[in-house]
Order: sequence, then structure tokens, then C-alpha cells
Amino acid sequence: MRNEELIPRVGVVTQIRQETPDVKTFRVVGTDGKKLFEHIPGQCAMLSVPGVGEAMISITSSPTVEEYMEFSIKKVGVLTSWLHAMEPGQEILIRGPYGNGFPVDTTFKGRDLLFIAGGIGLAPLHSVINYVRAKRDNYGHIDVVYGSRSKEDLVDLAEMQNEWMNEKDMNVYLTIDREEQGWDGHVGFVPNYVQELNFPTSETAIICGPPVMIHFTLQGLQKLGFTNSQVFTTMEMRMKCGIGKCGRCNIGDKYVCKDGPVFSFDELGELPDEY
Amino acid sequence: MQDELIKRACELLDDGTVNRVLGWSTGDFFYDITPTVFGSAEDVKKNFVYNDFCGANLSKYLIAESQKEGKIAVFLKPCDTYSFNQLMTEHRLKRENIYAIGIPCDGKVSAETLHDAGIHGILGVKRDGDDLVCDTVYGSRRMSFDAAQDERCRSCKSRRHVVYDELLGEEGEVLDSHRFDEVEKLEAMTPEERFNFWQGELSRCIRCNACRNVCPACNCELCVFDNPKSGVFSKAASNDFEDANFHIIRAFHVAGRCTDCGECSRVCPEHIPLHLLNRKFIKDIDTLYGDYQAGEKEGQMSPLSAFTEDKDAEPSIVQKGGIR
Amino acid sequence: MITRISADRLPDLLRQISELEKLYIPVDKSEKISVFEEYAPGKVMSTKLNTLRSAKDFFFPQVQPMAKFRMEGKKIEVIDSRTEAQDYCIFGVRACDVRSFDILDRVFLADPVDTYYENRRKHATIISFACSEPSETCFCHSFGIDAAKPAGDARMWMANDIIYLEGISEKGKALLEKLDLAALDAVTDEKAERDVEAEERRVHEIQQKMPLYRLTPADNREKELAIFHSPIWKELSDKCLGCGSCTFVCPTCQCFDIEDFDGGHGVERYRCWDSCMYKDFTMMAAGTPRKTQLERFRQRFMHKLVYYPIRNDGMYSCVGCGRCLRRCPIHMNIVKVMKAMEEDAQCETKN
Amino acid sequence: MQMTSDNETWEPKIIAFCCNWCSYSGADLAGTNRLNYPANVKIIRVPCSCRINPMFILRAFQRGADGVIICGCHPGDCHYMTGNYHTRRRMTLLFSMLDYLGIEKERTRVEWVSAAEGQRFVDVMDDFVGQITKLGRCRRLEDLRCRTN
Repeated sequence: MRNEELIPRVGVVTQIRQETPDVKTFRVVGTDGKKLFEHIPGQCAMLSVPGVGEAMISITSSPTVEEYMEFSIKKVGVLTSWLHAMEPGQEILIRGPYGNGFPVDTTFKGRDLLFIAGGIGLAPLHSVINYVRAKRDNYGHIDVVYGSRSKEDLVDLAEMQNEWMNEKDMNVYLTIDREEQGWDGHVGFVPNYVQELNFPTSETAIICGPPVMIHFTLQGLQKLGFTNSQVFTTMEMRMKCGIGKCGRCNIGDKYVCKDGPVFSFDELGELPDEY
Repeated sequence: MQDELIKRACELLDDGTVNRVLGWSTGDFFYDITPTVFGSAEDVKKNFVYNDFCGANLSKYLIAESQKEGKIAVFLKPCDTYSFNQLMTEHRLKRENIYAIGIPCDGKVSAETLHDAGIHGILGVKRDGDDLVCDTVYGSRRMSFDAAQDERCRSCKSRRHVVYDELLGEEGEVLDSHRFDEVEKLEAMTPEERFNFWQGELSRCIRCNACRNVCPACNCELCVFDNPKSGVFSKAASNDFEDANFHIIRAFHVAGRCTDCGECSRVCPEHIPLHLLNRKFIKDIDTLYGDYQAGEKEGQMSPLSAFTEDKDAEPSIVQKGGIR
Repeated sequence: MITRISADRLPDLLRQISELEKLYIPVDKSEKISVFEEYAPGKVMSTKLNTLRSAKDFFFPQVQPMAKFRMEGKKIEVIDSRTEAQDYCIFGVRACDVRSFDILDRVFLADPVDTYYENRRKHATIISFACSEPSETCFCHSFGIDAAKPAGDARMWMANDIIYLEGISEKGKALLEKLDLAALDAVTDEKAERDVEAEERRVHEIQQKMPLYRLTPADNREKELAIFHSPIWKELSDKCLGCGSCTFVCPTCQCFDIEDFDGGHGVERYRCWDSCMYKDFTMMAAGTPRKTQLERFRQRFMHKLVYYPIRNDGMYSCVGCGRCLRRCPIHMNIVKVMKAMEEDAQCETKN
Repeated sequence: MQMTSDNETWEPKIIAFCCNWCSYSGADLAGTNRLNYPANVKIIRVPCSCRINPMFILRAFQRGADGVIICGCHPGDCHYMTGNYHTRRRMTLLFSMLDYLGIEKERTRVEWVSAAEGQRFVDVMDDFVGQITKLGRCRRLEDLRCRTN
């Protein structure tokens, strides 16, 4: 019997970082200490713990990292709570990669890129941003707009401040929802901030965050003159199999786990809006 | 009968007593009965149906419908009125929004029974004395009405309406139903025989939840079998244990509240005689705690919510020869 | 090449096949209950139109164990206990159920292949059974299925106390060749062909008298969004009880769930049938995109009649077996939905 | 099939649900008095005998119990006034139903044991274990997925 998609492999969690009060980043390698599989930025993996549950989690680390994979996970449900409570050295089950990933080597190539993320929505974009940074010459200017509820809810803040902000031809704009002490940056919601910053329509935009944020950010971009075909997002649906068979992530004729999770708003416009 | 019902429904809609009527309509076949809410007299005249196949109990639809704006008229067969009362007892209906019309019933038929008897290609059915005459593409076929009836109708417990605002037709009587005969037959078997019987029946269960969703007594907002945290939710792998567990617990949860309307057995796509579980509880309750018919009166205290301090049987009665 | 055998030799035919490989036939357990069971001498083949469960159960069983896990401290051991299936034969599958295998194949055998399904599928030889007495609930012809000439690896007709057998695929022909048909006094001749033609004509004539004969599904691939937003769904779904009967009796419904069972000595991961009619089907920590029965009901029928055809060159995910027509507790079935869609489309064009 | 044990070493597995106020204290008393009761009995403490959901009993059988016994305060003595009156009605019906489904009625039992009845607790358990040993292993509701091997 050949090995296949639905049987998970064992991964070891080697490092756990507390990013924000409810987000931790988990570093995972195979039992042999090597990276479990290669992926495209934006792809996901099914993480599970026997008897607890299984969930589709986007891979946060860039494919260019050769030693391990990382997952930034917010504590929201049964499985994620369990993951948050575990200690390094714990083995978990992992299968993947699933999904189409971002068109980093086709549509995005040579383009100026605008990344817009809210809250834990940074996780799937993190992988693309670092991939683009690693292959810096293949892409044009990079803008990142990232917002969260408060300063302590900003995921990967240190990395952004220490690395991204120093990257050549790359601007990072941070914002938080409400004023707070010790924050001298921008205050306001992401969609408004994007409008204010008035990005040129020559950029290709990639949005990820809560549905409300995506909705209003898209409207803002449209006002700035962006067309739906140059705005991409990555979708979220309940998933079980990851290979387009179990039926629950079905939207129109597409399966989010297999044909997505990355869609341009052009493609989404052709689908029923049930997501 | 159908014409009388349509006439009355139209009157009620026209004079503004109600703004909707809950009844039945069909699709391509005369037996394709779907409970339907009619919003206008025109709609009623065009689509309302009442025939020998209108078995569906409308009471459960009232849980949602009675919460809506305006009054709704509903046609209730005698057994449906018991469910209605039980739902009232459980405070699930908004009575002031309901105009209940009792209608007579002399037993309902499922097309499934005709199909199972090998009658195919049915185009129409007529009553001819004690027989049903089926017009099929393979010629005319006869079946006795008694044999074609659902089991629950053959052993009908009551043709009396226990609640209504208005009664169409004549009132019936509570019947001596012999509905516990089959339960007694099972009780007379050895444990091994009973186990094998139920194993055979329950192992067919596909866990579709039709029995639960159609049951007027199963009206919880969130069923224990839908709660992922209960560890028993609807999709627990179907094996011998889980199937038995589901049906025992479901029967137990409706024990003392089940009016024996028989919808569970009617809708089971695998033809599992689920009424035999409910009737066992009803029979035991009758024997131990006195005759009790759920839904007979509004506001009755369920025997499983009540107790007596010194007269109740000890559980050891089961070991000492069982409840007979 | 069609072979004819006297119908009273059917038990011998079945015995011969069962000596070659595991054989499953539909059996009547009672007047109401017919199921596929492993053949044993003495078992009589059912001639009912539909088994209670569809034949999808063979490849996509209600419950399928997937793997076992043992946890010890921080370690997890994965135990893949699958074995390669043995060849087996399913005898007496009706035309509608045979088509359902094609529909399931396009899901489970599409890249990446579902090996659980593939393992059961590729070892099966399907001998189909032509319908001689279709019922009014049958509408397989609406989807281009010929009830009188089913597909499969081999097919069988039964008419006037004679069985007619024909191999179709290589696998089916090979199986028939291995049988000792001479011992059954089988005759392969022109008369058999003529008889079968006459039988097919007879059945086609009967079908024309059925009320659903004129039912034809519309090609709605271009109208996806219009139908999705149509007002018909509210009225249709209002009546739906939200049980999963239709999905579980349906030969083409293929949604499943993956769950873990902790037996106390290790965890078993299994997959089981699931239904898009259930509210927890798409439930996530943040809520569900299909909030009411309307969305769930719409999803099921849109998938069968619109989404699946878009993905699969116009092939519908319904075979007209009529199980949902017979089993839905409130008879809210796919025919009513198809008709409502059609009426709605006519209203659209008028306006 | 039901009546024979597979091997010589088989010992019955008994689950006893004991109410916190009477029967559990009764078991405690048996312990402090150094009275022996069979080790086959695994006690699960519950706040009141009426806390016992029928599913608890089925789950016990699923996971390989051969008998289930429920111990509560004597009727009239319930810490919560009426709990055991409800237990009495519910369990009577449930046991009758289990019997109806072919789970031998001897495998389930309710006993009233007060906090002062240490000896009675021991006698009840001795008797129940003896009864189950005679009946043999219970396979009828056992879930194969819960077997050790």
C-alpha cells in the first residue's frame, strides 16, 4: 500500500515562541530532525493531535528556510488550546502541504507588492513576505500594512522592526485599533489606513485578516483604482481531508483546500458568496 | 374531506382569523406529501392536499411557526393533537398564535409500503371498501387498506382529539390498540434472542437522525448528539455499540414524553422498528406508575419527573422477573 | 456476445462465481429490507429495484478506519493497518448505482487519489442487473442512464425465466470466461441478442408511461449565481427537517468526516459519512458560513445540479435512483427541487 | 458465547457508581474497618446517585465492564432530598430497557448503602461480583475499539 495524503506523519515541535498573549509560533521538524516537506508560500498543513482534533493551519515560515517549518497559531478552539499548552519536544501529527499557494513565481514576479494583514492574518502572508525578501531581485517595491487590536497583539513585531524595516525598498506600516501608552505609531483600522496611504495601483495587493477587514479593505482598494484581478486573498473554511473530497470547504465549483486557499477577487466574484 | 378542509382554510384566511395555514401539499405524485405553509386562499385552493398519505405530523413545525408574526391555522389528526399538548406542556408553542383544527383520520398509508409489496409504477390510488386499488403502469393492483397502513395506524391508540379550537368531522374514541403485543412478544424471548433481534435491526442504522429530527418530543435547542463536547455526537463511528447507545439514549430522553405518534418508525430509511423501544418505556411506565398517556392533557407531570416516597418499585424488580 | 442461461440455474451461476472470488449479492431480509450481503449457498438474489443502502457502501463505507495512533509521553506512533483488498465481485447492481460509481470516481480518483477508495474500487468486478419493472420513482433516464442496458464490467438481464449475460470490460469478460458456463447449459447465440433487444424495447416502452419520463435536468452551468440567489431556496428549505437521510441513502453523496476515537489504549482515526445538511458540518471556531438550513439545503442541491456539472463537463451528481424520493421523511426531494429551478428559470425568461 | 470466559485468568470488571454522601462513605468505612471487598470493583464517586446519566452505564459496558452497580443513600435519606427517588424510577426503567435489548438484567443493579453500612457495602459487592463471575464476560455492548490488544 503506497503512502498517501490522508495518513499523517509524525513531527516534533522543537521550539515554541510566545508572540502575543494568544498567539504562539511552533517550530516543527521530522523525527529525523529534517524539514518534513517542501511547500509554496500560502500553502497549509493539517496539524493534529490524536484524540484531540485536526485543523488546517497555514505554514508561516518561508520555503527558503531549509531546516524547519513554523506555524503561528492563535488559541481559539480545542486543538489550538491543546497546542498552546504543550511543551517543546512534543510530537504532533502533520500532513500536507495542501492548497495552491500564492503565485509567487508567476503573477507576482517582477511586480510591486502590497501586503495588508490584520491580527493573525499575518501568518499566511509571513511566508510570502520572507520568500519575497529571500528572492529580493525577482520583485519590485514591497509595502506591508499590518494592524492589530493593540501593540501586544502584533505578531512578529520584533522581526518586523529588526529585519523588515531595514530591508531595501520595503516599507512597513503598523497600526493598532486604539491609542495606548508606549505606542507612537499610527492608530486606526487597517482599511482606513490603507486608504490614507494611497498606494499606487501599479502594486499587486494581498489581503488576509478577519472577514470584515477584508471586506472594507477591498472596497478601499477599489476606490483607489485597484481592479479585482490584482487583489489576492487567502480563504478560510472548515476542512477535514485537505484534498478536495470531503465536501465541506466547497464554494461553488471550487474546493478551498485544493483550488484555494489563495484566490484573486476576480475569481471569487464568480463564486457564490458563501464564505 | 379535502374539499372541506380547503373551504375552511380559505374562510379563515379570508376573514383574517389567521394569516397562514399549515397543511400538506404534493409534488409529482399524489403521495409525495410535504408539510407546507400556505399564505393565501389562492395558494390553498391550488396546492392544498389531504389524502390517505398525509401521515406527516405537523405539530413539530409549530415550534418555529408559532414564533412568527401572526396567527397560523393548523390541521391536526388525532395523534398529532397528543404531540401538540405535549409541546404545550413543555412550553414550546405560542398558543395564542395557533388556531388548531382537529380533523378525523382513519389511518394513513405510506407509498413505501406499496412499493415494498411489489406494487410499482403507481399512477393513482383509490379506496374501494376495505381495499386500496392501485392504478399502475403494470395494470391494476389491489391491497387491503389494513395491510397498506403504517404500523402505527394499524395499532392506533386513539381517534379522539385531545385539543382543538375547532373540530371538523366527527370525534372518535380512544381505542383498545393492542400496541404492546409486539413488545410482549420480545419480552417473552431469551436475552440472547432479544439481543440478536436488536443487533440485526440497529446495525442497519445509518445515523441519519431522521428519527430524531422528525420527533416532536426531540425539541431540544441543541441535542446531546450534536454537541461535539459530549463525545457522542451524531457522527460517532457507527458500530454495534454506538448504534445501540444512540437509540437507547434517544428513547430514554423521550421516555414519559413520547406520545407514541410513530413518526420515528415511519421515517426511518432503514425500516428499524424504533417504536418498539418507545413502547417498551410506555408499557413499563404504565405498569409501574399507573396508566399514563403523554400529551393527553396539557400540563401533565411526566412520570420521570415525579416520584412517590414509598410506593415506587425498587430497581431490583427487573432482576426479579422483570416488569410485567 | 450474449449468453443465455435458464433462470433456475442462477444459484449455480452464483456458486461458480463465489468459488472464484468473494461474491456479494442483494438479498431480501424481509419484505421491506434488502441489502447487499456476501453470498452463501441458499441465499436468493433479491429482484427489488433498490437496496436500502446504495452500493457506494462497498467503496466508501459508512465507517472506514484510517490509522491508529499510540501516544506515550511526548511520542506518537502511527500505525497504518491497511492491507491490499482481495478481488471481489458485486453481482446485481442496478444501472443507477453503476453510474454512481463513475460519479464517485471523479471525486475520489481525481488527483490526489484517495487510496482507501481506490483499494476497494480497483479490486471489484461489477456485474449489473437490468431493470425489468422500473417504478414511478425511477428517473435514471433523465441523466442518460439506460435502465434496460446498465453499464459495469458485465451485465445481466432476466426475462421470461431466462438469464442473459454479457461481458463488457476486459475484467468482466475475463471473469465470465473463467466460469464453466457449459455446465449451466448456457447458449450463446443470435436468439439471445434478439431476446435482449426485445426486452430493452419493452422496458423503454414502460418508461415512457411514467410520470417522470419527461423530467430533464437543465444545463445550469452558466447560471450558477442566478440560481444561487434565487428565492426558491427559502420556500423549499423551510420544510426541510435537517436530517441526513437523503445524503446517506444517496449513491452519489460523498461528503465525509474524519474523527478520532480514543479507546483508552490508543486512538483510532476513522472517517465516516457526513452530511452537508448538518449544522456542524462547516462549523469553525469563528462560526459557520452556512448559518441556516437554507444555506445547507441549497448547498446540497447546488452541488448535485450545478457545481458538480461545472467541475465535471456537465455530468450531474444524481443518478435518478429514486431513493430520496422514497425515503425523505417529508418528501422534499431532488425532483421537486429540479422542477422549482425550472419554473424559476421560466419566470426569469418571461420577465 | 456470552456465558463462557475466554481464558482462565479472566476476572470480572465491575464499575460501581457511589454517591458521595452515603455509599462512598460506606465504602470508606469498610476500608477503615479493614473489611475486604473484591478488587474487581472500581468505584466512581458521583455527587448523588441521580447524577448518573444512563450514558455513564452504557459507556462502562462499552469499555469492557461486565457489570455496573449504582449505590446511593436509602430512599428518604438523600442529601439533596429527592435525588435517589429519581434514581429509583430512572434506573428501574433503564435496566428494564437494557434487559429488553438483551443485556442480561443480572448485570445491572441498584443498592442503597448508607455511610454507616460498611459491612453491607462489602456484602453487596461480594454478592454482585459472585453473580457477575457466574455470568461471565459481557460482550454484548463491548466496543471492539476499546480492547487492550
